[in-house]
Amino acid sequence: MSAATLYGLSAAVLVGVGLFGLIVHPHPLRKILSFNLIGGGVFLLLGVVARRGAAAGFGGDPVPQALVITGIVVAFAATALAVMLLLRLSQETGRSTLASDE
Amino acid sequence: MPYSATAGGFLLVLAIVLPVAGVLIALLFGRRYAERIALAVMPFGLAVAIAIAVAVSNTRQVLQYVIGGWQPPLGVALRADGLSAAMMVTAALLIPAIGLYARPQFSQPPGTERRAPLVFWILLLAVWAALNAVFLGADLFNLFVALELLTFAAVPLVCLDGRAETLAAALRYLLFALLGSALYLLGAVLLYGAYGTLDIALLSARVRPEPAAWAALSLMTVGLLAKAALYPLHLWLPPAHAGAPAPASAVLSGLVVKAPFFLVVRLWFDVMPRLPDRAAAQVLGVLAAVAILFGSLLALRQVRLKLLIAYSTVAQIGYLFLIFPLAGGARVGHPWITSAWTGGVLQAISHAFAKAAMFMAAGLIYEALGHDRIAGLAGVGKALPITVFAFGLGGMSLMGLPPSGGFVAKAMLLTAAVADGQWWWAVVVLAGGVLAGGYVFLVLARALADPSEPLALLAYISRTRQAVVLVLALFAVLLGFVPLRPWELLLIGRPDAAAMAFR
Amino acid sequence: MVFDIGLAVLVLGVAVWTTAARDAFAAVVGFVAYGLLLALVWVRIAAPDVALTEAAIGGGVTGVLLLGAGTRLRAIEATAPAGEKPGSGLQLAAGMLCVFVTGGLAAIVLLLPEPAPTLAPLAAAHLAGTGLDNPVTAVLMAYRAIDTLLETVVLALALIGIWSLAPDGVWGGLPGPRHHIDSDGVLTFLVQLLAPVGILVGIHIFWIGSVAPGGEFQGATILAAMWLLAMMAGLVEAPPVSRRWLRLVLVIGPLTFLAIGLAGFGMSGAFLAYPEAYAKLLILTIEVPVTLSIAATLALLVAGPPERAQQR
Amino acid sequence: MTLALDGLTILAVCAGAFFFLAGTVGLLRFPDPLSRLHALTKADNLGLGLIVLGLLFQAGGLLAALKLIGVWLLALLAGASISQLIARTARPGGPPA
Repeated sequence: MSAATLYGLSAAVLVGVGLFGLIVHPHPLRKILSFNLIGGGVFLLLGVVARRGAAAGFGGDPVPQALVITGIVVAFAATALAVMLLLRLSQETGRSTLASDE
Repeated sequence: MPYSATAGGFLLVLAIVLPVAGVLIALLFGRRYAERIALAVMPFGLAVAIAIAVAVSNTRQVLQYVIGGWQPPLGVALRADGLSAAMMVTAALLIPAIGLYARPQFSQPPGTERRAPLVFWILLLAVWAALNAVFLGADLFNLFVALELLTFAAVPLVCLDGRAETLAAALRYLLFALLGSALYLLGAVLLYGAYGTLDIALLSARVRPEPAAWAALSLMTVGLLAKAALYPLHLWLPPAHAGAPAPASAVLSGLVVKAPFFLVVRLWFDVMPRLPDRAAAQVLGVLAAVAILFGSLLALRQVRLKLLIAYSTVAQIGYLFLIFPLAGGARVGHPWITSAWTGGVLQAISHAFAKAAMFMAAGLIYEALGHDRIAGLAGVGKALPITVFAFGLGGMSLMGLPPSGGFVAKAMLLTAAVADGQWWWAVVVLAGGVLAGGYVFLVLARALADPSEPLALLAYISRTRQAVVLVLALFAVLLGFVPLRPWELLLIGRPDAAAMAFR
Repeated sequence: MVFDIGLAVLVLGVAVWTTAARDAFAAVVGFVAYGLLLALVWVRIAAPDVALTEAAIGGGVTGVLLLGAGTRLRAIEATAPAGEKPGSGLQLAAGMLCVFVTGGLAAIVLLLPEPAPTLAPLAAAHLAGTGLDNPVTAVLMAYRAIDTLLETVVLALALIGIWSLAPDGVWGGLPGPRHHIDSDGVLTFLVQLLAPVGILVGIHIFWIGSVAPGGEFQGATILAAMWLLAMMAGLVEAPPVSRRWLRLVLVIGPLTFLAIGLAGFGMSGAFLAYPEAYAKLLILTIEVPVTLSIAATLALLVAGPPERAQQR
Repeated sequence: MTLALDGLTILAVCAGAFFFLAGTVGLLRFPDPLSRLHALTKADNLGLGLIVLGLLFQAGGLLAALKLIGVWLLALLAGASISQLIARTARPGGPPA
């Protein structure tokens, strides 16, 4: 088994672990963390795809590598928005759960 | 298969660049300029959308543009077929109307800058840019960025008023949307890993029925369903759409939820037309049917007008997804494939107009009464006759009464269902119409009743705003006068009829 | 290979720990470690550009953001009960779903075609036309420049979204809580020594991006981190969000990108096309303001919505 | 010559690794934050210093060597400052007002 395959399998586990956390954790901050775990897994899988496509003297296919960079920055922006929403919500209500709907 | 640039391809770039430039310049100048820039961009954006629709319809060909001259798979292309053109024109008609409606609500006092108006005008343009990018995208990762653009534009619209409930609704919407994006991207990664491209046209030639393609299709579909709020992933929608200010609700319910639906259509019909089999299409159909019945029943039980309209969106989204079992369940060459196809798309368009009109009418009622409790609506019909009439017209389209866009859409879905022997979908369509009739009449009966005590209006509602709402509702009705047959425009750029049918 | 197995086990262990930790704050700490370890993984799979991005964003500013949020949430939550975890039945169902997803993905990873499809030769063949030597930068700035352009707009929108959370009374005011100057001067000392070095490193990493691993996102993140550090040490204040110069800094990058993209219609007959002779110069002309805008945006995303009215 | 340099590298890196190990054990075993910090700083400063020293023998040129020393100095700076801050928070009296 190559290192790329090893990390590909790790990415599959990361997605699973993150998905589990996203479903079972009631706390929004934990959900945000779990979303980032999934994101890490998805990006890693893309990196593995890039590594497998090494050719033309490059250590990896540059197209998926560039997509990962775009993806990481977008995921950060999403995390920041979610975290700030959560902080504002908890300031308004004095707690930070999503319970209590109409 | 290299993309060849078509005449008028630059229009596709303009459709995205115009509102993007508007967003940036509005942020730069802020204050009252944000509103002026947004309103100034609108006629140009509308002209571009119409020009694209005319070009597609005249040439009977897909408009294409290769960005930077870098051919896919290395580069990224934009592409407008008949479906894109129709959706773009819908957005380009709705957004200026919403802008006109929102002016009194989101005007800046001279000399200063308040938060909500600045954010509203910038995000209205941003939603438009994102929608156009979704409708024109021909590359799965480019579409991912467009979807994120849409999410970031839509979520803050939900909590413009800063109340705790709307903040919670916005956070839940964001979490659903982010999960959807992650699953969508995961599917795109699998496709790149298996086929080495993200370009839709190249993928459609390369995809074979194998595990990677199946997994990608499932992951991306589920992710997009979370964003489109199809049952059982609808939980975030009612509080978000009902909590937003009325013009924002109109954008969210009328347009934003159509974007992920549009992408599911792209995936199933354009990216992997030969992949999904009838069983998969039936699964989507079942979810659609539950959404129609469940959403309508919950709408009937609401005590607040905006929540009723929001639950009705959950139901109407269900109709959209009937396109999959109906346009996919037929054998090659049968005419009802195109019938179901037109019905589904027409449902998306007429619901956009009808639902926007209804949310905006509800907003005016809220401004006038200071509440939107359905039980307290008595007398509104006399006080705001135009608004209530517009609400009724929108409701007519939701019920599927003739003449209205909703009638044509649902009649075509019905025809397709009956002709193909899938009568159970026809039953669902009819039942959904009856239930919609129930909740629309519930509201109208209250609004037209005589009040027990004279109604005191808190605010004057200008004729202009009522007229805008009425015009949108009339658009939904006028769509009902199109002939009851497949639209040619919507079929431009479709792969041949054989490819439209699933295995 | 032994190193890779160890690293993979470590990454997975930290991920599981982040999910399983009882305390939210501990989970955040675990997540920061996760980001740093992932950066090492990126080096191992020959993606140094991504490794720099992951280290700067995944392990760096995301960590600052989440640790700050964790601290503030802990202060608020001390008085409120935490939410209930779902019952064991649902947990079991969720676990089974996740095992199914993981298993499916793992199977697909093992079944990926051999030889793998790749765009590397195409990217290499057209590299000369961009005037760049780093293929990843060529993808970001030329082949798929539209994605990068839209991404800078995504960042701006995220910031508008965060600003929109401000209470109405303080709109136009200063972002985030006030940070006091540290009385012992330890943090002040650190920032005064570190910031100049950091700024230099940030500019270097941005500048070298055309020929070697690096680029505007990585460089901008380091610059943003230095600004944040100075804010947290209380040495500089985040600027009021209504300042015109600040707005200009935020939009100058995407606007320049857009303008040069549109100029491409005239110069080379296509949106975002660069004439070959000037490609590198034009890309650099885009990258400088884009780096500035991204750096400012990233820092302000972490700083948060306006919380204090502007002093008059 | 290279053999001698390699030998020195191995020696220094091993010594550095030992300090890291010792520091980690201390971090896990010591009872209170201050003594844990004590263990950690030894690992950081001395361990990293020895590893950098070992790698210096392998550095290709002056620039690479300077970069390595730069890494060490920055880590020292950050480590020392952060330890100060942690210690101040962990002091029995709590952080000074």
